[in-house]
Amino acid sequence: MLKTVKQVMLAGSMLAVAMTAASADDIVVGSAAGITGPIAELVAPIVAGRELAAKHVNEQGGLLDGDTLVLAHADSQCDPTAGVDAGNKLVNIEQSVAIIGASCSGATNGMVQSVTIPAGVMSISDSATAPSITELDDNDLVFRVAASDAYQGVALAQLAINAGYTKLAMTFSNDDYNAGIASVFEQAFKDLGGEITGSQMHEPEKQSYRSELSTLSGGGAEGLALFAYYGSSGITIVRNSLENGLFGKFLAADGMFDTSVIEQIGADALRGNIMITQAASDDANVSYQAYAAAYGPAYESQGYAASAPYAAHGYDAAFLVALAIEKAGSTDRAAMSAALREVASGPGTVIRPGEWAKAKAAIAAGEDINYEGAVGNNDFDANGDVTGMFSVNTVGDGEGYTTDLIR
Amino acid sequence: MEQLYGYFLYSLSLLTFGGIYAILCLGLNIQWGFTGLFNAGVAGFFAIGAYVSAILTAPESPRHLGGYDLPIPVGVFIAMVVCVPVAWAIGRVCIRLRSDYLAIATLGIAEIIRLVFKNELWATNGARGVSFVPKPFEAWDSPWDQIAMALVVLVIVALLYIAIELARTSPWGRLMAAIREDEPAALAAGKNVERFRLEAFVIGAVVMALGGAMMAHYIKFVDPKMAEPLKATFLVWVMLIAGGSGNNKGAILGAMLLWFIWSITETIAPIIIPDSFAHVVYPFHLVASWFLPEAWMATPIAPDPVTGLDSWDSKAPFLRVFLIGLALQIVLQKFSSGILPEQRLQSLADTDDASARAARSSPS
Amino acid sequence: MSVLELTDITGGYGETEILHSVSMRVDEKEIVVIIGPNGAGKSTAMKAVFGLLNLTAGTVRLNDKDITHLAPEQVVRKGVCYVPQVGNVFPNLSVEENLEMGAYVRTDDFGPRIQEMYELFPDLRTKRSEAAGALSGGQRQMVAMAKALMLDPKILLLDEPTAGLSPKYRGEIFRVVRDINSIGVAILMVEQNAKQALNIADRGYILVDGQNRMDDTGPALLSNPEVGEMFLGGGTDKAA
Amino acid sequence: MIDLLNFHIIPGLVLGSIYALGAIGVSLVFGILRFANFAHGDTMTLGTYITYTFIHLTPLYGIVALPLALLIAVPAAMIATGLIVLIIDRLFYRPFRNSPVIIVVIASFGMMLMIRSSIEMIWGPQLKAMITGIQPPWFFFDTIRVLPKHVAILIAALVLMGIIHYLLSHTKIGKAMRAMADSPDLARVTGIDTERVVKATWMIGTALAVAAGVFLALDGQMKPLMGFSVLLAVFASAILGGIGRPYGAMAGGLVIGVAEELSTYPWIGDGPLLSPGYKAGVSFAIMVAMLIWRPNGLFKGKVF
Repeated sequence: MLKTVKQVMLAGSMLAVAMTAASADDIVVGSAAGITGPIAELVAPIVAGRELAAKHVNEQGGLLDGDTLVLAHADSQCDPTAGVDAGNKLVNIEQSVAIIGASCSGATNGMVQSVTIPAGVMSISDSATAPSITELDDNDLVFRVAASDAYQGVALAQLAINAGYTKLAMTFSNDDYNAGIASVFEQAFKDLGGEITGSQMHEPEKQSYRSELSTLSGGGAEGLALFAYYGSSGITIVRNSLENGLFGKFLAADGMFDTSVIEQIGADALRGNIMITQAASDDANVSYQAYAAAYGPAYESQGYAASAPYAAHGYDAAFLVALAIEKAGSTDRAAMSAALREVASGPGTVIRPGEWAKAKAAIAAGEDINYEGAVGNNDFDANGDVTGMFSVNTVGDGEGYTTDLIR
Repeated sequence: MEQLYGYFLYSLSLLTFGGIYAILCLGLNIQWGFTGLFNAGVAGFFAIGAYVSAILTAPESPRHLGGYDLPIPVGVFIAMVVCVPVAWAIGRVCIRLRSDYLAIATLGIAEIIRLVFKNELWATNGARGVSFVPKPFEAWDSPWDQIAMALVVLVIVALLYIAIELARTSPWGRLMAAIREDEPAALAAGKNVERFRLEAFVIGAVVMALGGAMMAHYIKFVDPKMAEPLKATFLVWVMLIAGGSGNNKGAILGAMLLWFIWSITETIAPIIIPDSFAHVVYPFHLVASWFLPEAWMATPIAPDPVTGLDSWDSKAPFLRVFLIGLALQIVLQKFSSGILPEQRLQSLADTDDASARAARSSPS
Repeated sequence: MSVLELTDITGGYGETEILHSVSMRVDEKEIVVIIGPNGAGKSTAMKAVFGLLNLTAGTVRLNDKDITHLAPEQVVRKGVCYVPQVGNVFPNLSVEENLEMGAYVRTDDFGPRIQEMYELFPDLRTKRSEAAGALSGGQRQMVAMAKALMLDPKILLLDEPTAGLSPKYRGEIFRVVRDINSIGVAILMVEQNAKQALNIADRGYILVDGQNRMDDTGPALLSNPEVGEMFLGGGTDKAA
Repeated sequence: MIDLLNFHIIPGLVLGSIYALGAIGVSLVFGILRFANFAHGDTMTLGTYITYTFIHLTPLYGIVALPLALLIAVPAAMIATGLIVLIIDRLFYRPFRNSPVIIVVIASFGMMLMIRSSIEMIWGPQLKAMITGIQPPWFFFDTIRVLPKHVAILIAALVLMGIIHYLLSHTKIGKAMRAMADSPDLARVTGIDTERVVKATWMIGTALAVAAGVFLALDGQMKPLMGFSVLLAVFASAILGGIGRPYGAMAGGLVIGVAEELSTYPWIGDGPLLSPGYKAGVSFAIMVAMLIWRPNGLFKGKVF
């Protein structure tokens, strides 16, 4: 028993060390992400995006009086329980000024409802897209830079019609993200006069989807609308379809947007056969390029591509939080959300990814600023959502994606 | 000061989570610790409790069944009641299975229950979950809302503890212990063993449903991920075994301690992996990189040249999971019957054992 | 000279002490029988030889060498074979495979030994490729003994070899035990059928409540009135 | 009707043979060490990643084609993974040989977390592919289409099962394994070196797990959770065949694999019989039903 007491005390003293880790000159922003768990491969590049923004801030003069922006990471595991636990730690132990995340809609739902809204801490998610987050009674504390599924689903449906599809089969992974966007797409595509020949939910992480695809292919569809994370089931479905000649054409949303799709399937098989939507910016070429030029060299060696799903969102979310702190001029949690709205929307000096020094100078000079992010203009609506523009990504002549903005 | 206040609030959340897990552990203790039923389907009853109470109390939504707007205690109570027939039916068909078969059967049934909640969109909104679940005292000002929530959970734990302790020393509990120790003897004594075990199974399941309902109200959200076996079944087992199965204090201690470790290691992990670790590994990696193609290593171990980020930082969460596994192994090896081992009922050890021995050896 | 000697054995399973300072010995080519009431620790004493017990005191010596703390497989290598009361064959292995397992520690060619066993137990030759679990109780007992004899042991331990068998097979088993003994194998057996066992025994031990009560030659015990009252008359006495 | 063969039965057999290889390992460990090894799925993953490393570590991949590289790398990975598992057994399972089953089960659960997080630390969480690109199927009689890799997997699985059969029925160690599965106590007093049998069990079970993992990676993709995601189906296969019975496990795996795929065939009308969301539930339902009605597995009586 004495031994146990000693062990507990040891753990306690380690905790004390942990709690004093942040020094006085650090400004802590919480970063909740599903680092372990079912979409770990998806989350790693997003967290890298957040880190990149923090690095830009710290290299170009830091926050306020040269303070360092420190991201405190907590693992929300893509699970509401873990999300609440992560939120609690970030809000109470780390004393985060604001929180970025969480990754999955479920974890975000739990975290914001149970922790951050009651505590009055602003949160800004970079990848939670579920429509239910829009409806939260959040005292203007919950934001997201990822467009709600409600927007992207419609954009993809419009794209499909424009590309001449009238009959599509549809399959979606049964998780919080893909089930949401699929239902929006289905409705929008029907409203636009299209026909869904068959719609099937599938369980992620299975080894083969040949039987589901064979059933779906029976209805004479011209292509497959595929809503899945590339890692959980997306690549397997594309491969099963192509190998067996079940479907040759695919429409997908940003859960599929990753270079590993091309790496694993091969550009030749996909050329002209796949369209993937992704949130994009008005001035896609300028802002996104600025971000990508910094992200690529920093993380490609770790196997993360700048175009990885939501990596750019991660960057924007972290950068926006930094701007909000700078604008508010303090680390007062209550001032964050108003400041965020000010820096995110025009009018004002346009700030692009990487331009922290410029932004800091402008704020110091009392100018209004308008952050035009890597993934969009980030003008938040009343619910804290962004409408977002979308790009369509196809496999062109080269070995990578060719990106065009949807107008 | 603010920092101290933060610790205080965090400790409330530790207590609340730990308390909810303690409820689950006590439920499992009734089944395993006292009756010897290897139920690996805690998640199933957890899910029933969480979903039923959430749907009954959440405001109306077009996405799922609901709009009943019942008060929280009523929702929780009905959730427990709903669990009775389900647990009874499962127990009825499974209870006579040998221990590990029972475990695998209940594990499978819990997965089927989870799949039902995940696939029946009309009722549960599927993978997108049930939002806006009310939380007790949420209208109160901080920190009173959180204090009240923690207290409610702890009071439930205390009441359960008392009730189970009373039951354990009652004739019913003594009989249960006798059945676990020596089923043939109990059978020979004319007891309806299967009925008693079924009763214990159902009571344990109802307690688990209570735990699930409390979790739903605390998180204010339910989705099928919460009922995955890793967290809702295995973690509870680990807590009970580490704490000491058969001992209610052990069950509570195990839940609190393990949740504490589970939660706090995240804050500690980056500290116990010193930054210099990467520099220790770096030379080896450098030498290896002269011989090996880069492709086989996922991540360079060296600090990233551009960001200066120590890429081991990004590995801390995985190391944390590793440490949890290791801590579990150490607890198992140091305390093989749990930190607080079972206290055998003294009278039982004296009299019942002797009669059990006699009953066993008489027909020769 | 004694083949096997147990001196002041004290111990049991886990914390429970079952044997209290039990001593006994088996000399070369002897048949020794242990009898006693239920729960007296007869089988437990046998298991002590095999290191299957938690011993707190006492020694087990084989040919004057201490084997108290050897693992079961090492005891087997020293030439002691043991036939438990129940579960004494591998039910899903064929008869021949059971015999092969009996010879597991042998590294030489044991083919001839298998043939010898078929001669000792002719019934088994016809059943050689059948699963042992499918045989009758008496045949199983023979497989178990043949399996134990595969090593050509110095001493064979038999735990209630006739329990649950019909009278016909019971006699058969006692005959086989004598046959085995006659080829030079010492035998230590626990028996419920005290009368028949003492009939073939050179010596016998009576254990009660985990303690030595009495020991003498077989015939002497058979004619002892106290023993007759306790075990040879009307069934078993319940040690109340 | 040909769709039934092409898209349900053949993929079902491939999946089933993967389950079967995993289930043999689970079954052997259960039979001889008497516990349900929750770390078995992650052992599959570990073996796959080690195979991957061996392929890329050596100049194999560049010089010889993938099939040949696999022929060299897989056996090497089987040995390497087997040795790791032996160390794990020595450190984390052996102390509990005489403890209640539940303790070892919980230990294997801890091991599952440790193996998985080690994989994530060493290789990272990113997806990897054993095989890239699209493989065109072979056609037979113009209608039956089979992927070359599926043919390879099925043949390799059959060969492995043949080897296992030979091991168990014709070698001394194999017979000793069966003996110990029958009755561990009797095996000890018969003089069987039980620790050696345990080591053989781990090596054989792990070797099959590595093969199963590599096949899984060939047919799908490599990620740290790949093994865990089939673990319950593997358990179901082991149960279906009667746990502790390797031959049953082989049959059980095939039945579960095919049943999962058939459950989504449009038997009635145009839609799948069962929503594919419930596909994973099929194996559990079969497993529970078997436990309740035929707890000794499909093949009553004969164990081996």
